[in-house]
Amino acid sequence: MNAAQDTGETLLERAPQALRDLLTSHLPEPWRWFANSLIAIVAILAVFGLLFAALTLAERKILGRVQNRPGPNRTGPFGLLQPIADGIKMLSKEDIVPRDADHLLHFLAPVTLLASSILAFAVIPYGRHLIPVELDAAVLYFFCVGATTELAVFMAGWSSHNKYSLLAAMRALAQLISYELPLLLSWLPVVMISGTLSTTGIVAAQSAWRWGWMPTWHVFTPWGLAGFVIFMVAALAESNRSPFDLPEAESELIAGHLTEYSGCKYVFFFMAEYFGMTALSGMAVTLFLGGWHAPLPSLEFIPSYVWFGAKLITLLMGFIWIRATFPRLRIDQLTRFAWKFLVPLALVNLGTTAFWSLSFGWTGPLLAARCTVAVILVVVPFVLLGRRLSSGLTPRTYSYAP
Amino acid sequence: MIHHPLELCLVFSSLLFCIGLAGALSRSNSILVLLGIELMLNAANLNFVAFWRYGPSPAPATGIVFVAFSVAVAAAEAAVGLALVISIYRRQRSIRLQEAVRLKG
Amino acid sequence: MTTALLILIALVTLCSAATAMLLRNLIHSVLLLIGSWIGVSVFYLFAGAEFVAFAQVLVYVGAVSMVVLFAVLLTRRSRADMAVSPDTQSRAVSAVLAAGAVLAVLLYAVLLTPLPSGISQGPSANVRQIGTELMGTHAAALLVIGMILTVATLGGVVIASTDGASKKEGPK
Amino acid sequence: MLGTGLLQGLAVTAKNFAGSFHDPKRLTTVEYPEKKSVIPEAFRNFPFLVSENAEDPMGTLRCVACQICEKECPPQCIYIEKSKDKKPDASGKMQIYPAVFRIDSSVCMNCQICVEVCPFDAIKMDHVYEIATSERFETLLLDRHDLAKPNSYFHQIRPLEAAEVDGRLTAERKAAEEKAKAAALAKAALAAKPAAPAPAAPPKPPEQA
Amino acid sequence: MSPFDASPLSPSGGAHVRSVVDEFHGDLLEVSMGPHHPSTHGVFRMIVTLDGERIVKLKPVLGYLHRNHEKIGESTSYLGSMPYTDRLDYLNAMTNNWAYALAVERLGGLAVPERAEYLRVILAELSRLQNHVCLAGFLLQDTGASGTPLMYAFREREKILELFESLSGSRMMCNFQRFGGCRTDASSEWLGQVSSLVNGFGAFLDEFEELITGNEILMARTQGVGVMKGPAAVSAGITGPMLRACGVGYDIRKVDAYGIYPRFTFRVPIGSHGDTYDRYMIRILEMRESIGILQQALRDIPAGPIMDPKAKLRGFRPKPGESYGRIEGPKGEIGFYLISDGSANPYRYRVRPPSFVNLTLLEDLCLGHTIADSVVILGSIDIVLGEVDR
Repeated sequence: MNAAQDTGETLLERAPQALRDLLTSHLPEPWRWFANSLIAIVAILAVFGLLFAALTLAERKILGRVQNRPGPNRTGPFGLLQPIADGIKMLSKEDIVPRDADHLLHFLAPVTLLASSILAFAVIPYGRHLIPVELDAAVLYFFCVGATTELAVFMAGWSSHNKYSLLAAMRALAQLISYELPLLLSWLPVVMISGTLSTTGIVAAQSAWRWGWMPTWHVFTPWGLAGFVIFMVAALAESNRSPFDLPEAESELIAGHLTEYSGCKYVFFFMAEYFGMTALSGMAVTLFLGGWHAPLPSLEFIPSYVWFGAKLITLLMGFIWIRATFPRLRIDQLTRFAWKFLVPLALVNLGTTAFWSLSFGWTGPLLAARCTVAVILVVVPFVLLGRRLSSGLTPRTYSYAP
Repeated sequence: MIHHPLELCLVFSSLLFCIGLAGALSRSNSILVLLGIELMLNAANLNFVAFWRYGPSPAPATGIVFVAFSVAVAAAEAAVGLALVISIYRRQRSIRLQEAVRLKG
Repeated sequence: MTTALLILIALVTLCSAATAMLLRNLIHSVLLLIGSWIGVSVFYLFAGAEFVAFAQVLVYVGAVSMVVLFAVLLTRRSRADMAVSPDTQSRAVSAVLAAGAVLAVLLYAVLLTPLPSGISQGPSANVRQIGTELMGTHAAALLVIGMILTVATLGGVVIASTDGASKKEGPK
Repeated sequence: MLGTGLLQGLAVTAKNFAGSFHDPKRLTTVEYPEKKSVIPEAFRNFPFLVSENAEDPMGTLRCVACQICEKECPPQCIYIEKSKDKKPDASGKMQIYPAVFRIDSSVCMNCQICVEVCPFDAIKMDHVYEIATSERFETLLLDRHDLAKPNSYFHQIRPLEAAEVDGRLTAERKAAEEKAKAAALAKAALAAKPAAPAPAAPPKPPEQA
Repeated sequence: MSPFDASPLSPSGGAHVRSVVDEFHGDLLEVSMGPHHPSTHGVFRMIVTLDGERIVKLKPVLGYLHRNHEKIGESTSYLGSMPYTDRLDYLNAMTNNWAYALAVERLGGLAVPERAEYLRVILAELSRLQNHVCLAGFLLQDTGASGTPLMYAFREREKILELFESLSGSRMMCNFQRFGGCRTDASSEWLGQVSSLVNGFGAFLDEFEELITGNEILMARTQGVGVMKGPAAVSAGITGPMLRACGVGYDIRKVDAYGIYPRFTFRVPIGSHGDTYDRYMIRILEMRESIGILQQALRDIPAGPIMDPKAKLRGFRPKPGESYGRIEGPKGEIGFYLISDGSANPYRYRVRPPSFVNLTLLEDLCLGHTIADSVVILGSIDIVLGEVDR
C-alpha cells in the first residue's frame, strides 16, 4: 500500500490480527474463514455496543454540563453504570402494541432499522488491516444499506396507527428524499480524486505527507472541506439528529414514529440511531479525515485503530455539541435547505473537484493560483447561496414607544 | 429438467416478468400498475446480468453497464409516473385508472 | 449448492412479488415489492455483479420506494384508501390469462434454446472496469441517460407542482 | 454570512461546558439527598403548634382554641374542638385548650394566614419539606400530637422571629402580672370596703402581631 | 392470503375499523394536541385540523385546570383570596398579589407607604424578569433547542426565586402583598442581594442572546410566523408584550401610572412585524428595561413603615362599592374587579387574566402555518393554564 506500512507495524498495531490468528489458525480453511468472520462480527457488535452504551452516557453527561448541571451521577461512580440501569429498565418494560397497529410491520420496523444500521459497519476500515469485508464498491454498499433506515422509520410511523406517527412517517420520507442526494453528492468528489469506491483505497489515497508533516487528508483541500461539511450536515439529517430530528420532534409530535414503541423495540430504535450516527461518522473519518492515519508522521507509532477511534469520537462529540445548541428546523425549511443550498453547493463542489483534479500537476505560482481558484469556487457559492437562503432573516433593531 | 444456471435464471426472470405483467394488467390502482411495470423492468435486468454471468461469450462489463442504464431509466420512469399520479389525483381526487379518462384537465 | 441457493432467491423474490400484486393494502404491496427488489439485488450479488446489486438497492429501496410511498400517502383520501377496492373478476382472469400466455411463450423459448453445456467461469467486473467502460465505450449512452434523468426530474417536478396551485381549493 | 449565528451559539455552549467544571456560578446544582440547600429563615411550609415545654407538649400548648385560624384559613383545612375544662397555661392562668386540633395536610396550601391572624403566637410555619408519605388518608390528617413542637424548635428554625415573639410574650406576661398585681392590690383595697366592683378583665393581648 | 390481511387494518378486520376510517376522513387529518402534550404548557388542548402539515382549523379547548377561582373568591374573605391569586399565574405570584391588593385598596380607601410601594415595584420587576426569561426558555424549547436555553433561563430564574423565598417564605406562592402594604419588610441585606443579582443580569442576558438570538435557525423558525396586526390585537383586547410586539406602545405602567412608576425612567420597546420573533425580542428588551427600573428603585428606596396603619388584617369590611385594580403584569394587563356589599366577602370577584385574553387570537395566528409553528406560536403567547382556566 505505502511505505509507512512496512515501517510502522508495531506489535500493538498487529495485536487484533495476532489475537484472531491465535484463535483460528489451527482450523481447516472453510472453517477458518467462518470463524474469522464470526470473530469480526462479534468484535464489531461488542465494540460498538459498548460505544453505544458509553455514548448514551456521554451524551447525557455532555448535555448536562452544557446546560450547567452534572448529568446522571447516581448509578455507580460518576454515574458510569447508568447505561446498564437504563438497559435493565427499558428491557423490563412491557412491550405495548396498539390494538389497531399493523402488528407485523410494527415488529419488523425496529428489526429492519437495527439490522441495516449494523450492516453499515461492515465496510469501514477501523485500522491498518482491520476491515471486516473488503468490497470493491464498499462506499456504494454503505450508502445503499443506509438508505433502508428511513424506510424502517416510515414503517414504524405508518404501522403504529397513530396520527403523530403518521406525520412523522411523512416527515421521514420527505427528509430522506431531500438529504439522500446531498449525501451522495458530497462524497463523489472523494471518489473522483481517489479513483476508487473501496474504502481501503480511499484511506490509502490519504496516506501521504505533504512537506513531510502535513497529512494529505481530503478535508485539508478546499473541495474536501466543503464536501466534509455537506456530508456532516446531511449525515445529521440522515441519522435524525438535532437540528434535523423532525420525525421524532418532541415538542411537536410527542415522539414521532416512536410514540407507540416501548421496551425492547424502543431500545432497538435508540440503538439504531446511535449506530447510524456512529457509522456515518466512521464513514466521514474514512472519506475525509484520513481514515486510520495519524495526523503527524511522528505519531504513527500509536496504533492505527486508536487514531480511528479518536477521530470517530471527536465527530460524535460534535453531534452531541450541535444537539445541545441548535433549535430544530421546520419541515419546509429542511427541504429547502437541502434543495436550494446543499445540493447546488455539492454540485458546484463536483466542478471544483474536477478543476482540482485537472490542475494536479501545477507547481510554483500556478499552485498558488490553483489553491486560490479552488477556495474561491468553494467560498463564493457558499456565501451567495447562503445569502439567498437566509434572505429576509436578519437580526432586527427595535424602536421604543414615545 | 433444468441443468444450466442460465436456464434457471431465465425461468426466474420470465416468471417475474409475467407476475409484473399480470399485476399491471389486472390492477386499477395506477400506483400498483406502475409498480408492475417496475417489476417487468427488473425482470429484464435480471436477464442482462444472467447472460453476462452465465452467457456463452462474456464481455467484460457490458451487461452490468446496461443494467446500470436500465436502473437509471427505471428511476426516471418512476419519478415521472408518480408525478403524473399525483397530478391526476389532484384533478380527479382518485387514482383509479378507469376514472382517469378525461384527456383535458 | 449454488442451484439450490439460486432457487431459494428466486422463490423468495417471486413469492413477494406475487403477493404484492395480490394484496389489497397498498402499503403492504409496496413493502413487499421492496422485498422483491432486494431479492433481485441479492441475485445480482450471487451472480457477482456487486456494483449493480448495490445500485439496485440504492435506487429502488432508497429512492423509488420512497417516492412511491410518498405518492401513496399524498393520494390518500382516507385510511380506507390504503385498501384498494377489489378489481373485477373478469379483469383479473383476463390479466392472468394474458400473462400466462406470455409466460408460456417465454418458457417455451427458454427451454428450447440450446445452451452451452459447460458453465463458463464468468467475467469479474470490478468497479474500475465498469467505470472505464461507462466512460469509454458507452460514453454517449451515459450522456443520454444523464439527459433523460435530468429531463425526467424536471418534468416530474413541473407536473407535480404546477396544477397544484389552481386546483388546491378544489372539492374537499 | 450564513452560519455565524450558529457558530456563536456553539461558542457559548462550549464556554458553558467548560465553565460548569470550574465555575461555581455555572454549576449551581445542589445534589439533594447528600447536600441540602440553605433554607432561609422566612421559608414556610406547613404550620405547627408551639408548645412552651418539650416534656409536656400537650399541657403547654399556647393555643387557646379561639378558632380564629379555623375561620380564616382560606382552604379551611383546620378543625378545632374546644375543651370542656380549663387547664393552666404557661403563665399558670386557667385557659381553654384545644381538645381536637387537626390540620389536613393534603389541603393546606402553606399560605401562612393562620400564623398572621393568631393573636397568641400559638401557630407558626415550619421548615419541614420531606413530608411525603405512602398513605393517602391516615398520615395526612395531622392531629395536635403531630402538630405540637416545642418553642426550642421554633428558636432553632427561626431564631430572629422566635426571639422577637418571646420578648413580646414575656413583656406581655410581665405587664399582665403587674396589672394582676395592681388589680389584686386594688381588690385587696376594695375588699376592705364593701360593694366592690367586678374585678378587672384579664389582659387582652393586642389584636395584631 | 397473506398474514397481512389478518391485521385489523384491512376493511374486513372488524367493527372498530369503521371509526378509524372516519377519523382519517378526507385529506384532512384531525389531531388532538393536548391536554397531555409536551408543548401545550400545561393542560391546554388544541384540536388541529391539518392538510398535510398545514393547519386549516384550530380549536382551542380550555378548562382542564378550572378550579372555580372566581366563585371561591366570593365566599372567602378579602384576605383569604390573596393566597389564591398566587395560583392564577403561578409564575408571577408577586404581580397577581399586587393587582389584587390594588383593587382592594381602592375599594377600602387604603394608602400604601412609600417603602412598600418601592418593594412592590422591585418585586414586580423581578417577577417580570423571571417570567420573561422563562418564556424565552420555553419558547426555545418549543423550537426544539434541547433544553439548553431553558436550563440557562432556569438557572437565573432560580436566583430570583431564592430571593422571593427568603423574603416571602415561598418561591412561587409568595402571598406577599397585603392591603395597604406588604407582609414583611426587606432587610438591607436582601436588597443588597437583589442589587447584585440585577447587576449581573445584564451579562446573563448578553450571553443568552449570543447563544440564540442571532441563530439563523431561530430566525427562520420565528420570523414571519404568527404575524398579528396591531388593530386586530387591539380589538381582541390583547395586552402586554404580545400587543407591543405589534407596534402598539401600550403599557399600563405608563398609561395608568399606578404605584410609583412615574418616578422611574424606562422605555417601552415596540416591535414592527408582530411575528413570533418580535414577541421574543420584545421580552428580551423589556428585561433590559426592567433592570434599569430595578436599579433606580434599589437606589431610591426609603426607610419607613411598610403597612398603612389604618389597614386591618382581620374583619376587613369595605364600604359597598366597586373597584377595578389593574397592573402591567409580565403577561399583560392583570386586573381584579370587585364589588363589595359591605360584608367580609366580596359580592363579585372577577379576574381579568392576560393569558386568557391573549389566547383568543390563537387560531388566527396559526392558520396557514404548520403544526410545528403552532407550537412555537403558542409558546410565544406565553400562557399559564392556571390563569387561563382559573
